[in-house]
Amino acid sequence: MNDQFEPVIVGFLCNWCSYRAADLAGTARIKYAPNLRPIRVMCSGRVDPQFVLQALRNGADGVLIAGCHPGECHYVNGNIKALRRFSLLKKTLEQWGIEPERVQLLWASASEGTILAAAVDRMTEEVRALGPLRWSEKVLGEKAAVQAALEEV
Amino acid sequence: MSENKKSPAVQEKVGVYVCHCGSNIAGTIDVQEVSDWIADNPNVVVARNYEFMCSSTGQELIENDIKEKGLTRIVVASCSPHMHEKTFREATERGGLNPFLYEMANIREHGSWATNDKEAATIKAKALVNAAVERVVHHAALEKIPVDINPKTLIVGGGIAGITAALELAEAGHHVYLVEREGTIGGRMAQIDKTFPTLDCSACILTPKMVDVGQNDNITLLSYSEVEGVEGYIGNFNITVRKKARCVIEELCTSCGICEEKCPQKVVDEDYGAGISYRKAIYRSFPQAVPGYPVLDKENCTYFQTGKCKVCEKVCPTEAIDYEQEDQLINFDVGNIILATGYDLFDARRIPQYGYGRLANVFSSLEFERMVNASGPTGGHIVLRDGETEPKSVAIVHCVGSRDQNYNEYCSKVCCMYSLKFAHLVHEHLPEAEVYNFYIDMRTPGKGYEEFYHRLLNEGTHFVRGRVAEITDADRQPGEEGKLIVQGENTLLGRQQRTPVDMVILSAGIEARHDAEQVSKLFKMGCDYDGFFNERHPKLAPVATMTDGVFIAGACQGPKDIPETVAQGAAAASQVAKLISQGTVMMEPIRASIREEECSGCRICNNLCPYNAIEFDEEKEVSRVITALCQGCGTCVAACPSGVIDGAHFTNTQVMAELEGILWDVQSDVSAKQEVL
Amino acid sequence: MTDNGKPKLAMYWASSCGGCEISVLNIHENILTVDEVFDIAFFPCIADFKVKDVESYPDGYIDVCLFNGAIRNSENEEMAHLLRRKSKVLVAYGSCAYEGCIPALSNLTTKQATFNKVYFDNPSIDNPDKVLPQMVTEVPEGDLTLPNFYHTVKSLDQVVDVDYYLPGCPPEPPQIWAVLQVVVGALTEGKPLPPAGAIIGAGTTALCDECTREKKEKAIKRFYRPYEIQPDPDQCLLEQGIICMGIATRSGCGALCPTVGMGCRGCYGPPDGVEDQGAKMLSAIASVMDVGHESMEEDDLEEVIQEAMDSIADPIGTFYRFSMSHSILKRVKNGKGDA
Amino acid sequence: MERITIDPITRLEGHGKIEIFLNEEGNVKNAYLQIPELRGFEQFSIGRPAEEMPRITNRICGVCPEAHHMAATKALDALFDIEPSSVVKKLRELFYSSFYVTDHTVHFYALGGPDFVLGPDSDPAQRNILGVIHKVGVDIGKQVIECRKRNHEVIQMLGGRGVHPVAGLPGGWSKAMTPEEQKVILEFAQQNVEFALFSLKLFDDIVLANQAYVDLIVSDAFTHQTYYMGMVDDQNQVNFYDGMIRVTGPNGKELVKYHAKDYADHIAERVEPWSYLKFPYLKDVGWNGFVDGPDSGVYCATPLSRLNASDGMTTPQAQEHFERFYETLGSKKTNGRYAPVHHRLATHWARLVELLYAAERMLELVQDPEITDPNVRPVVTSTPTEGIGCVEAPRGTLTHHYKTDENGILTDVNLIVGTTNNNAPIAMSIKKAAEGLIKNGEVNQGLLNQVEMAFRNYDPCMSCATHSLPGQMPLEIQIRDHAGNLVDTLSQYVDQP
Repeated sequence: MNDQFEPVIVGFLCNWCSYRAADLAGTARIKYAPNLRPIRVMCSGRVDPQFVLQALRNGADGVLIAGCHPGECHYVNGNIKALRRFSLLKKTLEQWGIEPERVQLLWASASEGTILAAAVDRMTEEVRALGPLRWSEKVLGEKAAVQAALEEV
Repeated sequence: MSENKKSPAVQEKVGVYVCHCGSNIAGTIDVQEVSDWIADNPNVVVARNYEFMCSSTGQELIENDIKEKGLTRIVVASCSPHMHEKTFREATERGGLNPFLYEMANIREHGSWATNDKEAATIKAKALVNAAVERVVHHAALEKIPVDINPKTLIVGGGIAGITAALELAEAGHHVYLVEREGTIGGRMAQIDKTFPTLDCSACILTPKMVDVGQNDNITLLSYSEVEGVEGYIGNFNITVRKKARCVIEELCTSCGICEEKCPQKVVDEDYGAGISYRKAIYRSFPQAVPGYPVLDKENCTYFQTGKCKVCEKVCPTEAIDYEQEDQLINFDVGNIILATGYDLFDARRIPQYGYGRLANVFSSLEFERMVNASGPTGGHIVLRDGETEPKSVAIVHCVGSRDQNYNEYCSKVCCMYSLKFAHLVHEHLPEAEVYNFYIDMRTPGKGYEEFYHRLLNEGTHFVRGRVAEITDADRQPGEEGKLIVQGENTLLGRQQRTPVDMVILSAGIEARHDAEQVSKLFKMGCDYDGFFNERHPKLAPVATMTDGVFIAGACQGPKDIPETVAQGAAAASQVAKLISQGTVMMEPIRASIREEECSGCRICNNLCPYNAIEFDEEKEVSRVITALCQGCGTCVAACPSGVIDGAHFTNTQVMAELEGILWDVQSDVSAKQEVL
Repeated sequence: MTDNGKPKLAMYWASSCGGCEISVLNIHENILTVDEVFDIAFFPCIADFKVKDVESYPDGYIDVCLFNGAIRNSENEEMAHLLRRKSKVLVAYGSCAYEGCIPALSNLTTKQATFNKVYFDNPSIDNPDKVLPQMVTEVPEGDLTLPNFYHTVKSLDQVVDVDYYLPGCPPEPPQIWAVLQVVVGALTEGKPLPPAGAIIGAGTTALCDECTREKKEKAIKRFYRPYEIQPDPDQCLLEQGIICMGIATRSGCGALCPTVGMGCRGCYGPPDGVEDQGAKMLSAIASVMDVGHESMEEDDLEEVIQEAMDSIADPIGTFYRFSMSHSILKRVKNGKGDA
Repeated sequence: MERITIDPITRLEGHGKIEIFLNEEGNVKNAYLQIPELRGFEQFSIGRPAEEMPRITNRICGVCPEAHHMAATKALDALFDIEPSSVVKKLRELFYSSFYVTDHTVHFYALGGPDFVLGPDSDPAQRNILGVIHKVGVDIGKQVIECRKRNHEVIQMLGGRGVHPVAGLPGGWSKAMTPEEQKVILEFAQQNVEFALFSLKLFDDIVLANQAYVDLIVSDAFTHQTYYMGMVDDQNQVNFYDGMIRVTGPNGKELVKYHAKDYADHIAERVEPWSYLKFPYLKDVGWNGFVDGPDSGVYCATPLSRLNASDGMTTPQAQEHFERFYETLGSKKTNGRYAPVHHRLATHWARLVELLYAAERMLELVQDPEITDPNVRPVVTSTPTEGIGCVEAPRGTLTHHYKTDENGILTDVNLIVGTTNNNAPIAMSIKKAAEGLIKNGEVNQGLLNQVEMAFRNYDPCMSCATHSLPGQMPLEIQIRDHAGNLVDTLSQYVDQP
């Protein structure tokens, strides 16, 4: 790869829609940013906010949560719970100082490979523009403390 | 201790197999590099890469390594689990390991096929393989869950779908409870005069089946009844049905029909009669109704409204009339459920510019069906609202409420064909009349359908291509006086066209039942945007639903004609028959479970489950998962604020480990202790 | 120092409020028993040993050290290392040492912002020369030194290994007494101690276990500030729309706050199964908010849900009120906490 | 130059560190009190919902959380512009009085007491609460423990928790008092009054009966002529919960009497690079450094100050002792006011007078007919803007100042904590004590405890850290030669307690 910053984005994809959407994107040979690293969950409703925070803590620059469209959840409304949590998580992430582009929620049905691929491309560029998050070094690490010290008047 | 906190990296013997998939993977990903690299993972004892892992030789690699190298965990990096998870689980099992001690890394669909950047693809592949290894170490051996199947079946809806399913099962010797909301079974098909394209008499082919249902000892027919409660799960449902009071003692009634005959109270028949015919206050929708005994309609009964009359009681030879009769709640157990609740017809009033309900001689398709029916109000004569004038010209408008952004985007599938049927019936009854069919596209897929269309072309029907914009009685030019003018663009001629006619028939589309959503809730399954029930898989599981043991048949799943509906009824029946003959089913062990001793009884999880799989034990004040009801979505696991719900095969530990593994290259080397200054 | 064979007890405070010491005093007459059983080796509250004395002890001389207070500055950390070395059993006593507690709310902001607010920007300040406290100050007579004020507040186990955790802000006296009895039993009668790393003096389940309010299925339309409604005295506060952290908080205090009509704020930290108390609280209450239905249009859906979530005034400052140092992210990216 | 470091390092959190510099002759050149602690509540409270402040700021101090809880709650009253009902006010003041009883008790018996009961020069190993108990008898010690116990019971009953109460709400209180609780508290209140009278008696017998102590109290080493601050009601009588802030001068004349909301017009805070704790002074006078007298804005806010700043007490027995206090210390009464007492050590006595007042006040309130009215939690609908809340904490006037947005989210917070008021006077007292005792490099054992006494009489609560049970600032003085080598170490520590 060239020396431009390549963000690492963890994707929590639901087994029934968005994971299959990613399968379809592959089967259809749609090329999209290799920056997404998918983790399969049975339902977007399974995504525990702890997972998202842990992903950011472990060095991810962004997290994508993807599920079925409202009304199409294979578990009736697990994705609605995912949306509720995401809405509150968004408020909290803002307080954590984490830019909204870094954690996104996407609806992609099993047939929407193109939509998923496009979303990954878009998100990759957005996060690239924000630069690395790399929490443990940049926020908790010595660099961060030194930085904070420098900021002092 | 905490299920979250990472358990000490247990030493497991993991075998990793990276598949080339010919060049599908190896062409983009450096599989050698990946397998060499993962070999350094402390838990990995063997890491191979091979041409085609799904081949028998590939699978044997796994089996032999398990036997010879004593592997305890298996990771295959190849295609999507939706492609070959089953394959490799079985290989793992043949090798002598529990199939769930296996994990798949999807480096084809999600890897090599998704990018041309070889370096990036290889890094991503490493991440996915490493994630799988870190995860599989925490896997637990799981056993599928056996559930016994009660051989009895509940079928909801006594239309042709329900009737077919009921007879299929009953004749196979299985008991069926058939629940029908109306006083009689028969459903939509009983309202139809002739069926396309064969034009054989609907009643003639339907009523024998209805009679069979009525006579079959394996079928408990509960008409004028509705399902009120559904508890339990596949193989073990408990059903509560409300049998509404029809004020007739079924045991005594001989279906002689005298009460109906003598009843002084005439009522417009909105349901079966489509509002253009009358019935009595105590009535049967039609003479061949099954069951034969009538229903007393309290809203319109003189006795119930004024306290006087009681004619029916007086005339009944067997004293079968019982005004005091009350609703009955009937409770029984079944193993499976088939929903065949049918559809509602689009109400043409919703399109004001078509004038239905405002312009007398604009008819709905159902009204016309009843009119041309020999047993209908006009004895089969096609006349205007005045009841006598025969129309000299008839316009039939397709796609009313269908293929229309403002109403339903989907095609109702049957309208073109029944519109053609209507055209034919008009020609048949009124040879002199001009018939115009206004259509958008002529959709006639089906055996003998296209031929039927050609037949009509020869019968002299005028086919006008284009959506009708408006139907009005405002005459503008000579020849339009007193007529209905059908206005719209003729897209073939590319010009606006005004067609004056005497009668207009609106071919209304098919819609989901108005109460489909409540019904889907009751049976814990999903509806799509349009309110039709969701099938498990649009191609491969059209009559199954996401809820094990609940099946769907007919138009409740989407618009269908009779043949398809019958086919689905039979299909659903055979699915159920399969389960019954199996006796037990094995369910995926991906289920949630609550560590009761650690549950605080906060009840957060209680109403999160769409399958009501979580019950609260008032005694112990803890919540509990009914395993067989649980579908394994994990929503409760993510919500539990005490972290005492475990989602088998998707535990926090497993996902957290996967996270750790998937971020191998961006993990910070700063340790927690030195990290925070 | 002479050794009379009695087990050696130490209690020390780092960045704390003194409430932990008061909580020990609040075992009342039992304090006399403690004085009998133990030999005080270091205890700012009870005896006058100095750090110099502690330094002179052989390693592991202290049998049990109750360490309270967060690690806020360099001196706190030095003391943590010293006491770890000198103690057989080091207990993180109270919420500060265990998980950061209120002082760790400072991780919602920055050192710079804090100095700026305290020394420059407030209604009563008189600091024309923009003077700031310095680690070393030269006064005419010589140098004066101050410890380094850290950017991020840490829990005790983030600077040294900890044997046990005793949660609570402060721990409740009955729990303290129970723990002390266990320790005494272990030291005098050789009874077994809890497994290393255990959380002692508290339950394992969530607070609801102890709360006597009636609990039903949760379906919350919106949340209220505690002054916006008069809650029913017997029903679960959360169900009434008052934020109560009880569902995501370890039992042990006896549900004191809910009992007087105030929502729990989670000072006993998360229960066994939970790593990040705030994230779990967030997940739980968002899940049971009874807004939005799968049949709605996607945009409306997001709108109504967001609206409902906005009825929660300060998620991070509420859900992480006591557990910031032990949270997964530990602190905010510079200065966004008050956003 | 020699340097003496008195570093009670065993009080790390908010502890005080004393640096004394000697000149060539070995006399005190200067002394510094350093507070190496800062927690930054003013900053990290921003962004929090205002109504949480009573539950957040009580963590400033675990010894007097009730004071912060109350100041914060009153700030909320102002913020939401809601006047608490009379029952709410009474309930709060009752709660607060009970807290005063336990807090003053602990200080007298555990902190101040040992110096007098056992004497400044007694064996440090004995000079602690246990020593006191041995001297005055175990049953008295039990009484002290009992007093704490019953009042913490009241605090938990009414405030929800024994430490860090939670009941405060804008314009209200989350919990009403039940008739059953009233019975219990009534009994406790009566016991408190008896206990307070007993304590004053004890002070008479042990301290006032001993001329040496009286001399010590009135000695110059422990005297400062500063301004005094205290909260007073409309009769200019002492009140802990509510009233105006009154400041009187070294000559006893009223300098100013202002409403708490105007505090910023009268108080300003200095910053020194060698301490994290700021130094407040009176704007009306101005800052002239660490000196006393009418021209120095340095003021003092302690039990002694409150008595000096007031015209008397509202409860009968407390008023008697108030008068006796001034008469005994030879203060003249001119037009209704006693001239101020400047002897810092008299603060201990003043504290006991306040103890009696608190106990009597508690007894009055618990018998109030409406005290068990269940309506104590009003629904608040007003839009918050800015609010200032003020109470008399045992260690001085405590002020909380909040600003919020329209949703009640804090945008600005300022706190002037009890002890902070006394930061400068404490530093001065230490220096003066040191000067009085260190002569020509000769440092005697007595210095340690007497410097400590100068410090302790303020009952300083830098985060309440120095508020310790046996009440000793574990002091050590290291004497170094010019080269800085340690030539002598004096410590009052012994190997075993």
